[in-house]
Amino acid sequence: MDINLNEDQVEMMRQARRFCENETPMTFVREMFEDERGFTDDLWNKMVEMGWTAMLIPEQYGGLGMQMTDLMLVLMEHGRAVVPSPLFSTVLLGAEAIIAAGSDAQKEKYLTAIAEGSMRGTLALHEPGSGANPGYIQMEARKDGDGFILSGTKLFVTDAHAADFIVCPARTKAGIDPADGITLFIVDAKAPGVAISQLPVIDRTRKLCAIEFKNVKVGKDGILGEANKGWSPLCKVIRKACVGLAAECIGAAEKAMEIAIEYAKVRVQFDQPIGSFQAIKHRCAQMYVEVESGRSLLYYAAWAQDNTDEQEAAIAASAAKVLCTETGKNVAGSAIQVLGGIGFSWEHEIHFYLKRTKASELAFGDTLYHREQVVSLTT
Amino acid sequence: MDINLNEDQVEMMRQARRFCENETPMTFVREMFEDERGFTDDLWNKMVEMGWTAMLIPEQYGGLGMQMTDLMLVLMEHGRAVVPSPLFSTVLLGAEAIIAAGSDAQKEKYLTAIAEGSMRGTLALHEPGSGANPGYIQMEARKDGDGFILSGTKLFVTDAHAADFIVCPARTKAGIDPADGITLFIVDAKAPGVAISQLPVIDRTRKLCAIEFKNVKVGKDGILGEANKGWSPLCKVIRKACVGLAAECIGAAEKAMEIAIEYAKVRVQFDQPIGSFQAIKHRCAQMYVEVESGRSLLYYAAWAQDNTDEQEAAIAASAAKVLCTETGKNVAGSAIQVLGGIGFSWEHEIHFYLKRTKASELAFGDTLYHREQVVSLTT
Amino acid sequence: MDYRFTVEQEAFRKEFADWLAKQIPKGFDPSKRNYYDDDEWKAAYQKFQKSLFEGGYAAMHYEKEYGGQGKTMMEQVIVQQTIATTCGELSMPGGITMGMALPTIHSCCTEAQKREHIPKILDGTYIWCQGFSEPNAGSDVANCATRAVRKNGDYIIDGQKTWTSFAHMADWCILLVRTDPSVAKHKGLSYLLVNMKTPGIEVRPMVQLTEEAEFNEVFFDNVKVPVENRVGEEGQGWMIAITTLMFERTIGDAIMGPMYERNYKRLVDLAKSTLREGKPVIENPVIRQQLAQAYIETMVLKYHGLRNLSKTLKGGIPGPEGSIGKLLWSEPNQRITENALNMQGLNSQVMRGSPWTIQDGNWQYSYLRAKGNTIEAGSSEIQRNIIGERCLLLPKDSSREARRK
Amino acid sequence: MDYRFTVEQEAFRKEFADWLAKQIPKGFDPSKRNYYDDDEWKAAYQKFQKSLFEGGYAAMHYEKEYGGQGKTMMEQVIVQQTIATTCGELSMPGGITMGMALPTIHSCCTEAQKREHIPKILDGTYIWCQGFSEPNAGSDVANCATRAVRKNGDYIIDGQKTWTSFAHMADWCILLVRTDPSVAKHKGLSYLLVNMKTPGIEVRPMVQLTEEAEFNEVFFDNVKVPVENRVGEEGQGWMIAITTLMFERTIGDAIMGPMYERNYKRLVDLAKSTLREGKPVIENPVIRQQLAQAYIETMVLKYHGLRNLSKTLKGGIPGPEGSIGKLLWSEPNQRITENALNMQGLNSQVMRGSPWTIQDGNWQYSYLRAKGNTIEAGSSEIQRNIIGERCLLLPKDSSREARRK
Repeated sequence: MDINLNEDQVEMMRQARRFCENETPMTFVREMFEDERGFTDDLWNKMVEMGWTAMLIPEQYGGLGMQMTDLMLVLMEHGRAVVPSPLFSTVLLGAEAIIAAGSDAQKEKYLTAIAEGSMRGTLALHEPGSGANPGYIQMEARKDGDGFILSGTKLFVTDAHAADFIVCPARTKAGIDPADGITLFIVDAKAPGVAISQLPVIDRTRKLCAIEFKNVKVGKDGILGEANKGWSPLCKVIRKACVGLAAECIGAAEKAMEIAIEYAKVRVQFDQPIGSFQAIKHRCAQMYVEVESGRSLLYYAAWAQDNTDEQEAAIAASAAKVLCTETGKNVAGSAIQVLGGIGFSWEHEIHFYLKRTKASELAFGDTLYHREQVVSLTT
Repeated sequence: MDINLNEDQVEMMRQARRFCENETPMTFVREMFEDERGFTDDLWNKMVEMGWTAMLIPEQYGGLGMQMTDLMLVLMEHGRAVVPSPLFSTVLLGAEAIIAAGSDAQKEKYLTAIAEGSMRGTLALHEPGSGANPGYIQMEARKDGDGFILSGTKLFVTDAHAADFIVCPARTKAGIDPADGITLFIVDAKAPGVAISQLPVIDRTRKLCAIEFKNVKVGKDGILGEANKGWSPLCKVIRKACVGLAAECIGAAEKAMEIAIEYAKVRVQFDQPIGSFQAIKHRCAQMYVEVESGRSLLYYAAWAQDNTDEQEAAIAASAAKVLCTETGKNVAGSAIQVLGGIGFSWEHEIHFYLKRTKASELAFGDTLYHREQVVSLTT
Repeated sequence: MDYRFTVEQEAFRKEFADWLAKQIPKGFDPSKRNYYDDDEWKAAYQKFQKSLFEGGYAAMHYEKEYGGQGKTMMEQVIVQQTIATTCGELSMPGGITMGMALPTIHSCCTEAQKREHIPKILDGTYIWCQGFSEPNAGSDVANCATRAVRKNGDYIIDGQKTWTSFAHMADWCILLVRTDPSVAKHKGLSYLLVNMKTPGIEVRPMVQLTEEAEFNEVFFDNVKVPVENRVGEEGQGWMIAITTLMFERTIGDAIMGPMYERNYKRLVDLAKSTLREGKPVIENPVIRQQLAQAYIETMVLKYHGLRNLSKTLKGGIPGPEGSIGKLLWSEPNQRITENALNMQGLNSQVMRGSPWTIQDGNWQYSYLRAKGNTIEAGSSEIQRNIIGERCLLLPKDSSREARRK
Repeated sequence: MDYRFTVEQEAFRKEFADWLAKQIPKGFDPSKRNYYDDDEWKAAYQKFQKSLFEGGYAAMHYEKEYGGQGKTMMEQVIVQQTIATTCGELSMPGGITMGMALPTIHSCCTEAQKREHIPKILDGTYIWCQGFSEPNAGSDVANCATRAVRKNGDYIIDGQKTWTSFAHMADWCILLVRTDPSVAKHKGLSYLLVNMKTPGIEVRPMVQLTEEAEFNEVFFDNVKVPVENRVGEEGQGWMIAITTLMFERTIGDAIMGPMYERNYKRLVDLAKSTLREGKPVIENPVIRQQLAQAYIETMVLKYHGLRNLSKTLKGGIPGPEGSIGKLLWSEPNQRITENALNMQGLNSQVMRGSPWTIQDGNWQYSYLRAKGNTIEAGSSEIQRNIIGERCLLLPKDSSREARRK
């Protein structure tokens, strides 16, 4: 047992932090919040240079073959800086779906391109009426010769506007059991019938899209994995996505906490730094407890994705999703309270932390859903 | 609109407080906690003299014809002093069931006796497997000539050991819908086949009993109200019982708060009274907020029992039950934290407040049940 | 004890509601926000307030000589409750004017000041703002650093206020200033009535995290205010600021209950119309528990408000326990808006302006806005200090104790 | 990063578990409490500890010369985890002995003191208690008033300790005393090893709200303790009390995870076997959310414990952030026991000894006992002060700051 970061990992974090400081300062985040596209080619290219798109991709497809714990460290830093970019969607949604279910040919085509930064992908999971249950998939795919025709609506698709391909689960067999009848498809984002529009969401550091599929043809080579058995690889993708969001949230929480603490040390009211008052001091202490609790669970959950059985990986991912996204949201909210008026202003950066973590709480299964997962898998 | 207490009510509270100070000091409460019977005839007689058994009984049956708001004031004082006695069970369970469903003859027989203090009664509601849902009644009553034969087990019957009669709802028609098939019976506590035993409960300032009914015959005169339609009057009884417990809990919370505040003013640590530290000060302030919130809702709920329609009375009773019993439990628990070590000792009285309020939270429907009631009735 | 309003009061409520229905501008939709342009909003407020005044419904509880109606606080509460639950947006620009400026002027000003200002408040001519908070005087209001130096018949004011609601719409300002820096902090303050058109005043809108500008910074550079615009004596500013608003707060608290009742109805509609796994979320037992708790907290707010109002009507003076009211609406609002977002699942991210927006994005806005509730108008921490020290008489902490000496 | 124990460690765990299974007294039921008589309990502890010692499993991480096994902290953690989850009751009377006295003696005592005391601790001969808290020194431990006056070769001790766990079973005591009342509070303290049989010591059991006597008051009346029983120098008592226990706490935290995992299993059994409205409560979605949260908090405890342990094994020194560990078990325990009672509905009131008792009344006892968790061993408030001031470097409040001068 050794839960300490090794030297390479410490260096990787250090580089990621430096990158974020230089490339995505808060001025840039603000710009991208307002920007339609939400990132720049320059930023993307630099991220590719950092090797981040290649981290989880197997070496045989041009990747670095690293583990989720490594990517977790990078994503924590991205959370600290509220980095806007389609990295999360590309590496944890698009690429992971291909890794989880793709044929050799598909892997060769997509993973190599993702690793070298020439392609971006995402996952069109959620549907209207799902609430926040990722297993509620009712969109139909009709058989059409060798391929299928997709029609329906997907919502809250991360960075679809910036994606080259979209992995889209749909029903190839009627029913409500996700384990039976869902097939994954790879859809070209530019394919006829695909209409992508951005949603006006609270957190615009990460763009979410609605996609209308109108009789979209997918050929045989667009079928990803086994027909009707898409749920199992999809779960794997969702699990890692949850861990990725958890990592971002712990990074965000840590930074929000630091912001609050620094302010509490210098802000004077009643002739004392407000951090000397227990109402503030204990609030900050509680933030620290939550951040460190979340970090302990996050590290395990990330490790579990590559090193335990599916059930344990699923429990850990759901638990970390619940705890770390709540931590992110709570700590950001608590930091606003410590900052007082200035924390409620647009001018201060703290609200980006609240908005991003709140969005993460909802994505890929909300707290209600993941608690239910934890209890189903442990009883 | 006038929510102020009138002079009579203020005087009634004052008398009740004086009574409790003189007759049920903490030394007496401790004795009764250990005592099998849990009260004395002397105490009971003095309570009767105060008129408390007669308050809610209509004047035509020798009562005072007062309202729930009046009894509420007395019960708040009883909560403050954790008074041990079968008053609650007699006036809010035994008597109210007769008031809600009794014939003139039954009222004449039972209410007159209760008002003058010569009879005590209770309600045998809960059954094994109910959890805390008072509507889960499965005990059967078999038709037997004009009357019925009762067999089965009732649990958590308040003060059954001290009761002369027991109102017992049972099924005269199979099913799970409480609104259809429940009949109320008046059972003589000494009737053959009735076996009453006390349960070793956490809060022994209020005794709870198990009752085994073995082929207990109830004659025609023991049928209370309409056959199969016992749920509606039973609900009325439960509602007032809930308000009664809520009143006790607010009284208890108020006293627990006062104990904590007094201690916080005199206990010195780090050369300061601990009440000067915000961790303690804000905890006490929160107690005050909760007590006053509870009081505001309690007053309305008590008033609503006699002055609004059934639905509003039910909403208010459930809401007050949830809020005030939680307040009691939270404030008592919070007071223990303020008191520190001494609050964790048997020697200090604060634990009686925790135990009594915790028991009240569970009785006659727990928080889960009553929240569900509130939402069913308001949506 | 009786929770019923009298027959006369109920009749008045109905009469007023009927009258009010006719005043609401065509196209006004009470279920959503109607005004996004401040000039339009101000004009709508002025028109609405003028009609209230002319209809005989302005300041029901004030003396007729100042333009009131000489009725009791009950009528005023009925009017305000009715407005708040049917067209609150129309009266909102007058929030500070009616809740802060008016009662202060009414109870602390000279006869001449009253006659000058009250009528123009009641008929909607002027909107007021309140200059209390400063960059270094947030929770610690007594730390006010805006200076007023007396020169001939004027005070010359220099300094900065912040978090000033409606300053960008306001014609006048109630302003807390330091007239004597040589005495203990809370003793050197005075209270002025300042015309916002006076040269040297600059108002800069501040955008808050909701992406809207509800507050402002107000800069004072060599601003001349006549000495006769002072309220009370020099050095009494702190007392006036702290104490005069207690009575009016009772009314504010009493209208919160009905507003939250209306919100609860919206929440129930939401729960019925929003799907989770294809089923209305109102069928979800966990959500049901949250709904119930929202209703219970709404009842607390309502009946606590009535209890306080009732006490005040009987001549009781609402004391520092009024701080409870602030906590009873601000903290539940954060929980309720959070629950409303929970119910919507992923859709809870969608703000106004999409086919996927729910209830016009009201809950999204409210969720963000509610984060300010525990900060503005005295943070929750300050409220708990007040309750602890003034209601429960717990000792001040030693640093703050030392400062008072 | 690797959460797996090595093959050797897993083999050792199995070897020890097999050995342990043979040591457990006949009739011992790990699912409930077995000892209600203190003498019996102490005897069972002594026998058990002796067998551990003789089996070569006592203080795995200590040097062989003192009776340890010269292994790493991992073996010690494995032993303690295994005991805690299979027969924790047997080792409990040695909790203070092993968790407080032993590491203090091991790291701060002279060679002679170590050789005298450690073997008799490890072989179960003696039980130790810890005299820190006093009636006026609860959260403020440095306020210790028990006096030790030097006279010839002895300290003469007068005073009172309180909340002393296991004092009624103890043979020895680690005692904090004031040797110099003339200097700043935390500078005048010393640390002594006191034989509980010394004349003048009186132990009075204190009943707690669980109706049991786990703690004691200990009175010292003219008690003579030889000067050579002092640990460290005069005046070093505070430092020894504060700092020496950090390492051992790491082990304590690391065994909490498995203990809570076992509790979670019990909670699940409870949820499956307890009915609500005739159905197992595990089917109730609200209860399911509570169960999930209990599991999540258990995971936090487990992986936080391992992370700290791992840091310590790499030579990191656990600092004040160890305070987190205390909060991570004490506060969830209150929630988990409350949830366990919720699941039982009305039956949750029934304590041990009725046909209607559930799981032998364990949860009822634990619910009440847990109220002390946030008070004992440094209250939650003190932990948050420590975290705020020593981990986050927030300023001390001015009154406590002043005192240090």
